[in-house]
Amino acid sequence: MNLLLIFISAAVVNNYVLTYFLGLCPFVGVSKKIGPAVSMGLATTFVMTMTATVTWLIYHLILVPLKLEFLQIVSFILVIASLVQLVEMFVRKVSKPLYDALGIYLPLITTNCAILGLALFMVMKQYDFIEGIIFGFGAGAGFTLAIVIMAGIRTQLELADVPEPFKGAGITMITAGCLALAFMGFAGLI
Amino acid sequence: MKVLTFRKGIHPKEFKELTEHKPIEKLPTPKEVFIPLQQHIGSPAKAVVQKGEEVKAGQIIGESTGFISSYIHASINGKVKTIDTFLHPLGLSTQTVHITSSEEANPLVTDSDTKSWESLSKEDIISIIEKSGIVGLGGATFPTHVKLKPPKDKPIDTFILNGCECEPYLTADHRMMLDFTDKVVQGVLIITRTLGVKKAYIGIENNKPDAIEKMSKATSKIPEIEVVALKTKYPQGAEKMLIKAVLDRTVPAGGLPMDVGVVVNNVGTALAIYEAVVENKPLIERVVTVTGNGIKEPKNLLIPIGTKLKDVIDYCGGLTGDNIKVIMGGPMMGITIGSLEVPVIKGTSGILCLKDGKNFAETVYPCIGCGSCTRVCPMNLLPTKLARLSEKGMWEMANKMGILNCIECGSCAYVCPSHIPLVQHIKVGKFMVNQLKK
Amino acid sequence: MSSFKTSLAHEFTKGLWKENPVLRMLLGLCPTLAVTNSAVNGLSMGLAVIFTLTCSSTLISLIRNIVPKQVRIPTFIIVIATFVTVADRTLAAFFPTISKALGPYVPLIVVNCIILGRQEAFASKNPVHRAIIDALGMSIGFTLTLTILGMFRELLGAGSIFNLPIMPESFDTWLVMILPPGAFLALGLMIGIANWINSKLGIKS
Amino acid sequence: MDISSIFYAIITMGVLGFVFSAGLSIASKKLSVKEDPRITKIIDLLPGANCGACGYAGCAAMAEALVSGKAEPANCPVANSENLSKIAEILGLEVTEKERKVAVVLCQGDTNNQKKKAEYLGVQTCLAAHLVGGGPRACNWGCIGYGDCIRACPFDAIHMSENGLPVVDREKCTGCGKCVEACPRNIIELHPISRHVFVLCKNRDNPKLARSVCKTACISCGICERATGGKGFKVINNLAEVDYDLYTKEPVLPTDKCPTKCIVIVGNPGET
Amino acid sequence: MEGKKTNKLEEKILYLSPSPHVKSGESVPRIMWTVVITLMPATIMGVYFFGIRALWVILVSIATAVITEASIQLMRRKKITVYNGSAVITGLLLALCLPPSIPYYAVIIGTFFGIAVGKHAFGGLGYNIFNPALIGRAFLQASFPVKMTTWTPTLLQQKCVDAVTTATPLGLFKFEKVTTPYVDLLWGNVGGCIGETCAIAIIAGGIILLVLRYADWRIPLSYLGTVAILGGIFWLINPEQYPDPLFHLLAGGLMLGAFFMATDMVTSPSTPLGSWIFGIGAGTLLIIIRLFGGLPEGVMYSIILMNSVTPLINMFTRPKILGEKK
Repeated sequence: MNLLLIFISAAVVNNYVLTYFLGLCPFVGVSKKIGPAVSMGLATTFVMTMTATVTWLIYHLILVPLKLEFLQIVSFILVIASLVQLVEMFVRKVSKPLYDALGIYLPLITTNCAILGLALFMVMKQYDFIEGIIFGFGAGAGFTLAIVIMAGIRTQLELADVPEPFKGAGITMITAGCLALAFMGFAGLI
Repeated sequence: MKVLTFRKGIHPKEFKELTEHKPIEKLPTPKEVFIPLQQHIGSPAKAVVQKGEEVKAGQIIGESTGFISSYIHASINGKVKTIDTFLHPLGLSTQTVHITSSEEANPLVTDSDTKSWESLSKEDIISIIEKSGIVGLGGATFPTHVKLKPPKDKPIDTFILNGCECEPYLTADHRMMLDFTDKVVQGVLIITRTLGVKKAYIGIENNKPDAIEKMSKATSKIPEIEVVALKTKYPQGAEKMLIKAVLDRTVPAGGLPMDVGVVVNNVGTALAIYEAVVENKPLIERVVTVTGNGIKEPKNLLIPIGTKLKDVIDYCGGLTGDNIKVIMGGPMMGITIGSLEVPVIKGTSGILCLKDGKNFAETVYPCIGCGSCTRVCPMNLLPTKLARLSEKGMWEMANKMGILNCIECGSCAYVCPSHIPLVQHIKVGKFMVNQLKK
Repeated sequence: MSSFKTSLAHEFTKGLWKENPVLRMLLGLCPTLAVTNSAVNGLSMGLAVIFTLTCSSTLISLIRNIVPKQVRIPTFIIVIATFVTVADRTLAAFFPTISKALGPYVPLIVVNCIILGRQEAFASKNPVHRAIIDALGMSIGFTLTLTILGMFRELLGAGSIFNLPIMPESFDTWLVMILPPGAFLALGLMIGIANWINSKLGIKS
Repeated sequence: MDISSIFYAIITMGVLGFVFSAGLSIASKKLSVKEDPRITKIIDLLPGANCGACGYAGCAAMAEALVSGKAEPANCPVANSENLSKIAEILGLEVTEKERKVAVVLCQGDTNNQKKKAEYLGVQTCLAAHLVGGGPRACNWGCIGYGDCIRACPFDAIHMSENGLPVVDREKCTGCGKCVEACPRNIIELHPISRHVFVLCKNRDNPKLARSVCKTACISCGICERATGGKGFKVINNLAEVDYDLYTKEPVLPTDKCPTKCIVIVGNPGET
Repeated sequence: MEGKKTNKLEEKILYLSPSPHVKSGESVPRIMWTVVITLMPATIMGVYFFGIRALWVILVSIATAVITEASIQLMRRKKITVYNGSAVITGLLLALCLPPSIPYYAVIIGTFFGIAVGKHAFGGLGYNIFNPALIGRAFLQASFPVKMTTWTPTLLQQKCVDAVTTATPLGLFKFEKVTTPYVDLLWGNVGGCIGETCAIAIIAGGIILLVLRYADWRIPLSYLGTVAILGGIFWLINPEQYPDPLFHLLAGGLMLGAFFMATDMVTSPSTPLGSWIFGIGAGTLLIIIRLFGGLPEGVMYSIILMNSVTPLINMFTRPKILGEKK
C-alpha cells in the first residue's frame, strides 16, 4: 500500500511537470505530436527508473559511507549524463526514426531537470531502495501522462484559431496552467 | 413488405409534391443546341462532323476515344454552326458542337423500328449500348458499357436498379417508373441478361408507393426481378448505401460495387438502354425535373441533350424573382450554375431553381463539436475533422483519416448547426490529396 | 573597432530581449516557474544564475579546445555542477531563509537548459571575452524576467511586492497565483505579451 | 573539513569519472553512427525557409540530398548565389550561375476588366471557388481573386491590388514557385527575370466568348503575330503566345497594337 | 470586393454556392439559447432558495461574460458574436455553480478568467479545450478556497434555524457522517451552489435537452451510471464509511454537471464510443475524488480532467469507415 501511495503521489498528486515544474523543456518541446510525446515519455520514464536505481546505490553505498554528501550534485549529474549519453547512442544505433523524432531533446534529457530533481528529491525524502525505484517509475509515469495529454491538446489546437501572440509556447503554458488547475482536484488523495 | 435501409443518413423535407403528379412532357425542339463533347467520366469524345455539315437527330457527332469514353449524338436535325469552346455546366468551357435547328420538323427514330432483343448476343447488346452513348444518368455519367463488362476476376451475381431518387425535389426517375413502366422493366431484363446474373432487385423508397405498386405488378410474372421497398432516407440512392440496404453487403473502402458482385444502374439508364436496344434510339434526350420555388411552372420534361437552360426555363414560365439560385441536379449534391446559357447534358437529372438567393449566405459559426455530422455520415467519417484538416492544408493527415472515402452526399453540411461548408472543404481536400498522390 | 564594439553590445543586449532565454527561447522554465512565487525569490535565483553562468562560460571558453567531443557534455556539466555547488553552499551559509525557499531548485541550476545551452551553443565556440558578455546578457535577461514574473505573482497572490504590502487591506489575495497553476498562467500571459510587443515592433520569432 | 575528506572526494570523483568515461568511449566506438559533418554546415548556408521548392521536405532534407549527391545546389531556387557557391565548395562542385526566376501573373482580369458572373457564397479561397462554380468572376481561365497565391508566398512577395488582382514584387520574389502551385487556374508562371514581354491572358475560349467575359482577354486576332512576322508571337488554340526562343532582344513590341491590351511589358529592362 | 455591376450577358445575377442547397435549419444560436432556457428551472429554484442575492450573482456573472467576450472580439478585430448565447451560457453556468454568498468581485474575476483564458485564449467558441465555466470555477476554487466553500442556508432553512453558515450534504457526510434526507436533496432545500441543489429542476431541463438531442444522452447516462455503480460497490463494502449510490447521485453538483457541463458539445468527445469513455472516466474520477480525496466534491475536477483527455479520446475512437479493413 505504501508503495502504491508513493506511485500515485509521484504520478498524479505531485505531478512532476504540473506541480514541481520539472522536465518542462521536453514538455514544451516534444508535445506537438502524440507519437514523439509517447516516445519521449517512455524514454524519460526509462531513464528516471534507471537513475533512481543508480543514484540510490551511489548515494547510499559510496557517498554516505565516505561522508561525501556534498558531492551529490556533481556525482549525480555525472551519472545521469553518462547514462543518458549511453541511451542516446543506443537509440541512434537502433532506431533512426526514434532518434529523429526525439531530435535534439535526447541530449537534453541530460539536462532534464526532472531527472536530477528526481535524484535529489529521492535523497531528500529518504526512501529505501525499492521505494526509490517506485518513486522514479511513478514520476516517469506522471511525466508521460502529462506530456501525452498535452500532445493530444496541442494536436487539436493546431486546428484552432489561437490568437497570434499566444500561438506556440503561450497557449502551451496556459493549457498547462489549466491542467494544473485540474490536477489540483487530486489534492488530498494521499 | 419489409422496408430495408442502411445506417445513419438524414431525412430532409422532400418537396416532391411540386412535380410528382405531373406526367413527363416533351419539350418542343429548341432552335439551337450546344452539345459538349465531354458529358461523361473519361476522355472526351472526338468530333467527327465538320462546321457547316447537315446532321440528323441521332447521328454520331463525337466518337469515343478510349476504353472509358463515350459516343455523342446530335439531338436535333440541323446544321453544325461551329465546333468551338463553349460554357459547360461543370465549370470549365469545353469543345462543344453548336447545332442550329433546320426548318423541318424533327422526326425522331420511331417505335416502328422496334425489334426484338432476345435474339441479340451479349456482345451485340454491349456494342449497341456503347454506340448509343449511354452513360449513368443518375448524375455520375460513368459509361454504361464499361459497367456491363466487368473484369473476369470480379464475378457479378446481382443487379440492382436504383429507383430510390433520394434527392429532395427530383421526380424524374419516379415519373419514368410510372409513365414507362414496361420499358424500364424490359431495360432491367436486358441488363440482367447481359450481365448474366440470376437475380435483379428494383429498389424504390417507400415515399413512392404508386411506383412500388406499379413496378411490382409489372414484374410479378418475372421471377428473377424483385421489387424491394426501401426506407425514405438520404442518401439511400448512393450505390454503397443501396447495396448495404438491399443485400447487406459492404463495399470495401475505396472499392466499387463490383467488388461485392453487384452492378447498380439508374432507372433512367435502364430506360435509355431499352430505347437504344429495342427502339434503336441513341441517348439524345433525357427526362429532367424542372422544379423549385424559383420557377413558375415546375414540370417533368423530356429534353434534347444540349438545350440551353434558358430555353428550358422559358418553357416553364421563367424564374419567379431576381435572387435565384439555379442548381443542376438535386439540392443535396447538385451544383449551382452561374449562367443560364449552359446546356443540359446527359448527367442533368434536375434543374432546381430556389428563391431568395441572398438568404443562402448563412452565418458560419466555428465548429462546436456537436457531432451531428458524425452521427449522419453514411460512410462513418468525421466530416468536421476532415474539413478542418483540409482548411488548414494538412492533406496527409486528411488522407489518413479517409477523406477519399467521402461520397460528398452533403448529409453533414445539411445538419451542421454552424453552417460550415463541410462538403466544399472536403472536396478541396479530396482534390488536393488526389493531386499529391500523382 | 567600432564593429567589434557593436558586436559585443549585440551579444549583450540580445539576451535581454531578442533572444531572452525565457520569453523567446523557452529555456530554464523550471526555475522560472518554481521560484517566482515572490519577487525576492525570483531575484535571488536570477543572481545565482548570473554567477553560475558567467563563471562556467568563462571556464568552458578557456578549456574549449582541449575537451574531446564525446565527453564535452559531461565535462560541461561537471564544470557547471561545481559552480552550482559553490552557489548553493554560499546561499545556505549566508542567506538560509532564501536558500530554504528556493529548495532544490538551486542545485537544479545544474540542469538549467540556459546554462548548458549557452555552453553548447556559444561558450564552447567563442573566445573568453565574448563568452562572458554573452553569459552576462543572457543571465541578466533571465534575472529580469524572473523578477518581473515574481513581482506580478506576488502582487496578486500576496498583495505585496518585495514583501512590501502594496494592495489595500481589503484586497482578497488570489491564492492561485502563488500556486503552480498561477505560475503557468502568468508565464503564458507574459510570453503572449512579449510576442505581441514583438509583432508590434516587427521582430519575427 | 580535513585532508582525508578532500582526498576521498578526489578519489571518488576520479574513479567515477574514469569508470563512466571509459564506458562512454567504448560505447561511442561500438555504437557510433557516421554522420557527415558537411550536413550541418550546409544547413547553415541554406535559407532555412523550409519552403520545399527544391522538392525535398525541407532545408535539412535538402542538405542530406546534397551531400549524398542526389541534388545539386542549383536545385535550391531561394538561396543567394554566394551561399550556393559556398555549398558547392563544401561539396567540391562547380556551381553554374543560373538566372533568377520570378513569378509572373498572366492575367489582367481584375474587377474592372473581368465581368462579374454571379454571387459566390462558398468558401473564400481560389481553390474552393474553382472547384465549385468557378467563383464570382466570369472568365473560366482567369484570376478568381481570393488570394491563394498570396497566402502561399513564404516571402511576402505577392500582394493583392485594389481591384483584386495579385501583383508580384519582383525584387522580393525568389522564384520558389509556391504561388504557381497554389493557383488553381495556373495563371502564375516562373520566368527568367530578363523576360519582360508577356501575353497576360490564359483564355483559350473562342474570341467571342473570351471578349464577353473580360476586357483584356486575348481574342486571338493575330495582330501580334503579323506585326512580328511570326517571329515572336504565335496564336495557338485561341491564345497568343510569346516565343521566347525566337524573340529578339530588341523587338518591335506590338503592345500598342494589341486591341485588348493583353500584351504587356512587365518589370524594368535591366533588372536582375 | 466585387463591385455591383449589371452584367450584359445575364439579366439576373445568379448565386453560386456549394452543395447541399437545403439545410436542416439548426443553428448554433438556437442550440445555445435552448440550453439557456433549459437551465431556467434550476436558475429559478436557485433564486427561490437563496434569494435575491443569488439573482444578482447570476446577473453579474452573465454581464461579465458578455462584456468580456465582446471586448475580446473587439480587440481581436473579429465579428462580435455575443448574441449567439454561448457567453450567456458560460456566465449562467458559472453562477449556478458558485456559493450564494460569493463576493461579487470574485464572480467577476472567475467569469473573466473563464471567458478570457478558458475560451478566447484558445481561439474562442469551438476551440476551447476546457469548459470555460468550470475553468473559471476551478480558478476561483484555487484563488479563494475559503469563500468558495462557505455556504449559506436556504431561505427556508433560515426560517427554522438561526445560522449564518451551513454545510453541503456532501460535506456533512464526509466530515461529520451526517446524511441528508432524499426529499431535501430532490427538492433542493439544502446548502450548496446556487443552481445545483434542486435535482428535480435540473433533471427536467436536462431531459428536454436530451430529447431535443442538443446533448448526447450517452454522457449523462454513463457518467451517472458509473457513479451509481462504483458508489454502490463501495457502499456495499462499507455502508458506514461510504454513502449510498442514490445519495451520490443527488447530492452536490453531479446532476448539474452530468446534464449541462459534461455534455458541453465543444469539450466532450464527438464520437459515440468517445462519449461512453468520457462518461465512465468522469464517473470514476468523481468517485475517487469524493471518497479518497481531500475535497467533498469532485464534479468540477472530474469533468475538466476528462476535458483534457477529450482530444485523445477523439483521436482513438475514430469510427471505422464503412468498408474499412483494420
